[in-house]
Amino acid sequence: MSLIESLFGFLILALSHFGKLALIALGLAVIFGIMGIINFAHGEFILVGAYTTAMGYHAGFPLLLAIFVGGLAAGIFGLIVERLIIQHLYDRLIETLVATWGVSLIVIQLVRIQFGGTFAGIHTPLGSIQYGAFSASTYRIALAGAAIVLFASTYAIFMYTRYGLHSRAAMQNKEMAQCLGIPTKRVYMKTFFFGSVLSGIAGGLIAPTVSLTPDMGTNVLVEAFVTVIVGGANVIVGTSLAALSLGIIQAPASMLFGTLGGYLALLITTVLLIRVLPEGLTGVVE
Amino acid sequence: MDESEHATEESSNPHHWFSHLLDRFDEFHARFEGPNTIGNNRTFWAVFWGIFAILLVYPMIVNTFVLKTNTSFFIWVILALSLSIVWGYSGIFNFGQMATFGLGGYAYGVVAINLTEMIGGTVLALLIGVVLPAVVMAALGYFMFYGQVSGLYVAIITLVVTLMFNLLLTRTSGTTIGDAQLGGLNGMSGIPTLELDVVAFSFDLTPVSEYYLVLALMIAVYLGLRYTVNSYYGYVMIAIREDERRTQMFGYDIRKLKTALFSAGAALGGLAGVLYVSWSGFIDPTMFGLVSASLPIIWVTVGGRGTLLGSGIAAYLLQYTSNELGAMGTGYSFIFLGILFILVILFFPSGIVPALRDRWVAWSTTRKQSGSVQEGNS
Amino acid sequence: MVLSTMNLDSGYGQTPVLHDVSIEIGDQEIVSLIGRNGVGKSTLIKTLIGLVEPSSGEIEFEGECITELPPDRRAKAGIGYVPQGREIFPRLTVEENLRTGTMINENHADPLYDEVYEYFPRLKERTTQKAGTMSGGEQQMLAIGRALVGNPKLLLLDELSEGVQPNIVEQIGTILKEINDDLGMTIFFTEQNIDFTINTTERCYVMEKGSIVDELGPDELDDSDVIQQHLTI
Amino acid sequence: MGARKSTDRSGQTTPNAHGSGKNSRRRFLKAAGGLGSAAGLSALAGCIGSLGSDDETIRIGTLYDNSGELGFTGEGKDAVTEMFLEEQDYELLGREVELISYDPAGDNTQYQNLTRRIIQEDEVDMLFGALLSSNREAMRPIVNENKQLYSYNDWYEGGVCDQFTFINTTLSSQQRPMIEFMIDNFGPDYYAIVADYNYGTISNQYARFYAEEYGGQPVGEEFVPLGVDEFGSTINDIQQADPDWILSLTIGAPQASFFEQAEAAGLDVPYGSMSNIAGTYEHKTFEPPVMTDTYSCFSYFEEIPTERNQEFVEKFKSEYPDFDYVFLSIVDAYTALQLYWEAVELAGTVDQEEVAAAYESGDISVEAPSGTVAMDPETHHATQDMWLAHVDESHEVQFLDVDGNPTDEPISEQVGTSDWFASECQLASESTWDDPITEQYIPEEGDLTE
Repeated sequence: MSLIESLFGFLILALSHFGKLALIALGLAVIFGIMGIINFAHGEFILVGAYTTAMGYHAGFPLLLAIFVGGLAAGIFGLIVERLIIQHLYDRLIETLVATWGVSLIVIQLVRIQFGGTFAGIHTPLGSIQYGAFSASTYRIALAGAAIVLFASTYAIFMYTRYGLHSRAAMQNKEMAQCLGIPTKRVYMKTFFFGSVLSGIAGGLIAPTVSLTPDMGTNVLVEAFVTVIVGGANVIVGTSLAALSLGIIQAPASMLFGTLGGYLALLITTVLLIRVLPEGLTGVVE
Repeated sequence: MDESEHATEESSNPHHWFSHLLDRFDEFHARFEGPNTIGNNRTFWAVFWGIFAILLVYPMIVNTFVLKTNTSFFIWVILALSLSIVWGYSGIFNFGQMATFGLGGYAYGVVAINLTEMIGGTVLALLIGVVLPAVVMAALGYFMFYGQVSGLYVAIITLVVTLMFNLLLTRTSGTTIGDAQLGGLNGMSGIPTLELDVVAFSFDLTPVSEYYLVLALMIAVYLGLRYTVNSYYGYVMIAIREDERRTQMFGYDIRKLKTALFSAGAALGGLAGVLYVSWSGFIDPTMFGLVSASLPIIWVTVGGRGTLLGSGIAAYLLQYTSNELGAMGTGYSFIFLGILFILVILFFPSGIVPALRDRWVAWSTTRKQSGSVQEGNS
Repeated sequence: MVLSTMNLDSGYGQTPVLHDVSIEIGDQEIVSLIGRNGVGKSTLIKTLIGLVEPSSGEIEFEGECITELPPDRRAKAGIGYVPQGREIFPRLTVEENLRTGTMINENHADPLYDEVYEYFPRLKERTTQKAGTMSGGEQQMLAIGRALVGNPKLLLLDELSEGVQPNIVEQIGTILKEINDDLGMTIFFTEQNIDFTINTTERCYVMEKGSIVDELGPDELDDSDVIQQHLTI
Repeated sequence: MGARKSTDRSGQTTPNAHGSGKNSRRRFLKAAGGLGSAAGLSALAGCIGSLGSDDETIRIGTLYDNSGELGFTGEGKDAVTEMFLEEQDYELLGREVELISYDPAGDNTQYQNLTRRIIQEDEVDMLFGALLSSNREAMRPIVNENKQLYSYNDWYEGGVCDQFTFINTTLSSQQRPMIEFMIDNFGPDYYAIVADYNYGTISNQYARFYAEEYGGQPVGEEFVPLGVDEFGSTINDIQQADPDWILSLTIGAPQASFFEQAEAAGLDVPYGSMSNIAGTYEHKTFEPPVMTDTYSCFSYFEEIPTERNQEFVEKFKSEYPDFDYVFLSIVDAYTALQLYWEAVELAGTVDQEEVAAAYESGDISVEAPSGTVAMDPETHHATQDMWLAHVDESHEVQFLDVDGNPTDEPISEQVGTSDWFASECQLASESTWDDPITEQYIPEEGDLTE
């Protein structure tokens, strides 16, 4: 394989790793960053998005509309979880971990009972692009673009809307925000909804590239967490940088040492990064 | 119940030898009591030894299956206690406690399979099963705590390391160490039971003697830890948990202490792992999976962080429950468990045992108060 | 009457701090609360804004009982709060910090950005600076400006001279009086700095061990010995 | 009859209504006994154990996951078990049959606990159970310790040589007609994509051995951890190696994402699969044409065109409409029961040692939905017909003969275990009930060729 070809291959691989990590981490980053909640049911929000997207698609919706519906479904699911459980557990990090773990168990099993072990997936659209003897899925590259669009939109929402301002204030000093008339509980509710919608959209976007199973959420949970933690406090900048750097490390490692090597490289990098940069990548930027 | 109450009981009790006995009873337990544990009074210890007595005769009234199952629950209790010390008391959010259990188990298995013929082969295996996790976690602890990693980041690192063990061990389907086949995801089987051959004292573990051994170890670990957390070291642990920086300013080497605690907890977790593998004769890499890794965290949270009793009881009851749910033969067991976690967290946020303690305290104070009011009236 | 408390008892968990506190603050008044460190001044302010829950007693704001309301509802009703230690949002810009104050007093539509920048021209120079990077005095100005933007009917300030340079303290005192005059805003603050108190306030409560022990009018306030006495005993 | 009739599915939409009625009450009492004893009410526990013992009733136990990752597979197996028992009117040797099933939920610790429970407390006459090999390996020490007759019936890598265990399912070595077919029809160079797990790696060894025998060789191998659903670099690697065909040993739905990703990346190479289609019906869950030109060789596919099979499929689907596809695991559970019934009828008793002897008689052979299945006395493994399925671009399945022509016949009849295993494992001649062999043989490098 020529140098150009392998460089191109590496680029495409790194891009697709980045796209996926960024997508699955964004919703988690929003909820964890703003509310300090460890959402162990994060994967199940992705699952709800993916399954709903697939259902919409099979019902004849165009894919983009189906993904939008998937995001909305995950958002509604998030609202229910927030109203029933999370709102009673603000400021109690560990307890949310166990409670959301419970949510995760319930959802996975309900989905399994309802839909069985696998669910009819969506065919990956957009075909493939050719480079020399090689080819890659166009959609996978488009996912990286979608991730960038989602990050930019999230950034805009946090920077330029009243909700965004209030949520950033609440994130930095919840009591003070409340004393200024900011209804922090409502802000948290909206944040949970927003994060769930983002996760649902992520689920819808990756649905055409993976098998839809009740465990699909569990499978992405660790990667999502790792990305968020490596990113640090800054939801947008930190998380996107983390996804990028982890993607760039995972790509050559998996090219050289196989998929397992890539995954191990991701985990080892995480451990080392946390040790070297306890603040996450945000610490370097700020 | 404080000392003044003992005094009043004493004066009202005509039997001197009995009150003397009670004093001895209290004296013996005093060393296990303190503000850092639940159950610091005569009633508690009476109930405690009462249950112990029942557990002593238990093997005579149940069949082998119930006995074996109970033995495994006791082993989980030991694991829960080890995490209670590391996380509940010292505040090190360790997601890797199950990994110490698994490491201990694998180490025991490999050594025991290779050295069964040797006299005391399993005793050596036991020792290695305890020491290996302690050493591994000491190294990891050194890596983390001397690098100022703390809080949630410790949880993530320990979780990630646990998952790496999982990945690596699932890769071992053809790997052998001596006679031991690691077996990849199929696990390692044919692991011999502990044989204790220590000078003039030797017995093979039958289900009954195994039960007594594990019961004795569980009680010893519980009392030992109670003693520790109520001693000087216990206060240091809690100081670390409550305010690391201030503890450091008082001249304690936090990094060293945390590494030591982390490693000691791993030794205890390793012990539980050894007992478990000796009990089951089998171990596989799912011990290092996400689900398993969460179990001890769930026990300790549900039972009440910062209480040994709570962690132990929660481990027993939750394992018992999931066991029975499995026995119901339905696909709904995970749903039940999930709902259970949520309800406990919502209604007993500080854990079941502390909540019950608070209720008990409230109840007994109102009773005492109403009692004293009546006395005043009469 | 803008604010009054009746027989307020309050504290943290099992630890009582305030005993039987009854105060009244009239419309457009500028009233202070003095007392030594740790007598419960901050606890009273926190109880007024809703951060600390009273165990008994009542708080009335503009004739409405607000004892049960959470802080955000009290702010919306028109109470502005400048906490001890300022508590500005360090990673927001100056301008964003000010914008967080607009929820105060929901009956008032237009935020008072111009007025705030007029009183504190320094803030105007730094609208895009991250608030965490400013000096203590500037942060104090920002904290006051943030509460002011929403045009509250009542402004609560807790220990505002703490950690601020003396000349800036003086400047802030003057501005508070101007705010009181120009906007007709009622002001209630706690303070240990005697000069500041004398110069700024019209009326003053004295607190000891969580109870109001004295109330000083304009005449007593002119006699700095009286105040000295209350603060040093 | 009352006892087990109550396990009928109440309303087909909720696939888990086991254990209602009498049996669940009994189990509840037991549960209470266990709990009570811990709480000091232990006196109860002792007598409850003897409550249910009734010599007239034959007890069949199943341990199949009904929840957890493979919950759906286990449900299928439990469903078909019920269907079989209903067909038999819950009777064997004129005696009532009671079914006892638990849900180990995919957890090996639970498998161990429940194996103890079902043997020691419920005292079953025959135990069916385990989905994954790891479940089985967790169970076997306890099964052997208690000398319990046991059936494992889910496709696996092979190698269990155990006095007490009888196995009917497709083994990796039995899929050798596929390897031969692929080499003959597409060429010798193949790229193996292998789940990094026992089934994958050991099957890969068999594949390599048979490929060599038929004149082929791997030009690349990638071992993929379970649960991985990211194949970008693998696809790159395959394109670089440029093989004639791909040997697929992906396990589990996440790894099946490979096919979607390969299709999207424009990879157009035929698959010879040792893990897909029969067991995990990817041709039903992926949209066409993802699985186009997949060749898969197993003992059973829903599409097998025999009358016997079509009747079976129709009946099962009408009784259990949750199942859109009748997969291998379901039919193997059914066949396992058929084999047991035949063995018991031959032995004339459910005495476990005598039933084991009947299994070993060489006379056990049943007409299963897949065709004729016989029990090999020496290895305790089933000898059966192998079908070669081809998935076309609309995801329809045709069966092919060795030349690649459509056929209604299996590609190879009465296929046994590998020669190597048959030479290693001679239970009928070397093992007895009281001096049992209980091994799993795993071929090491060079073992197969000797």
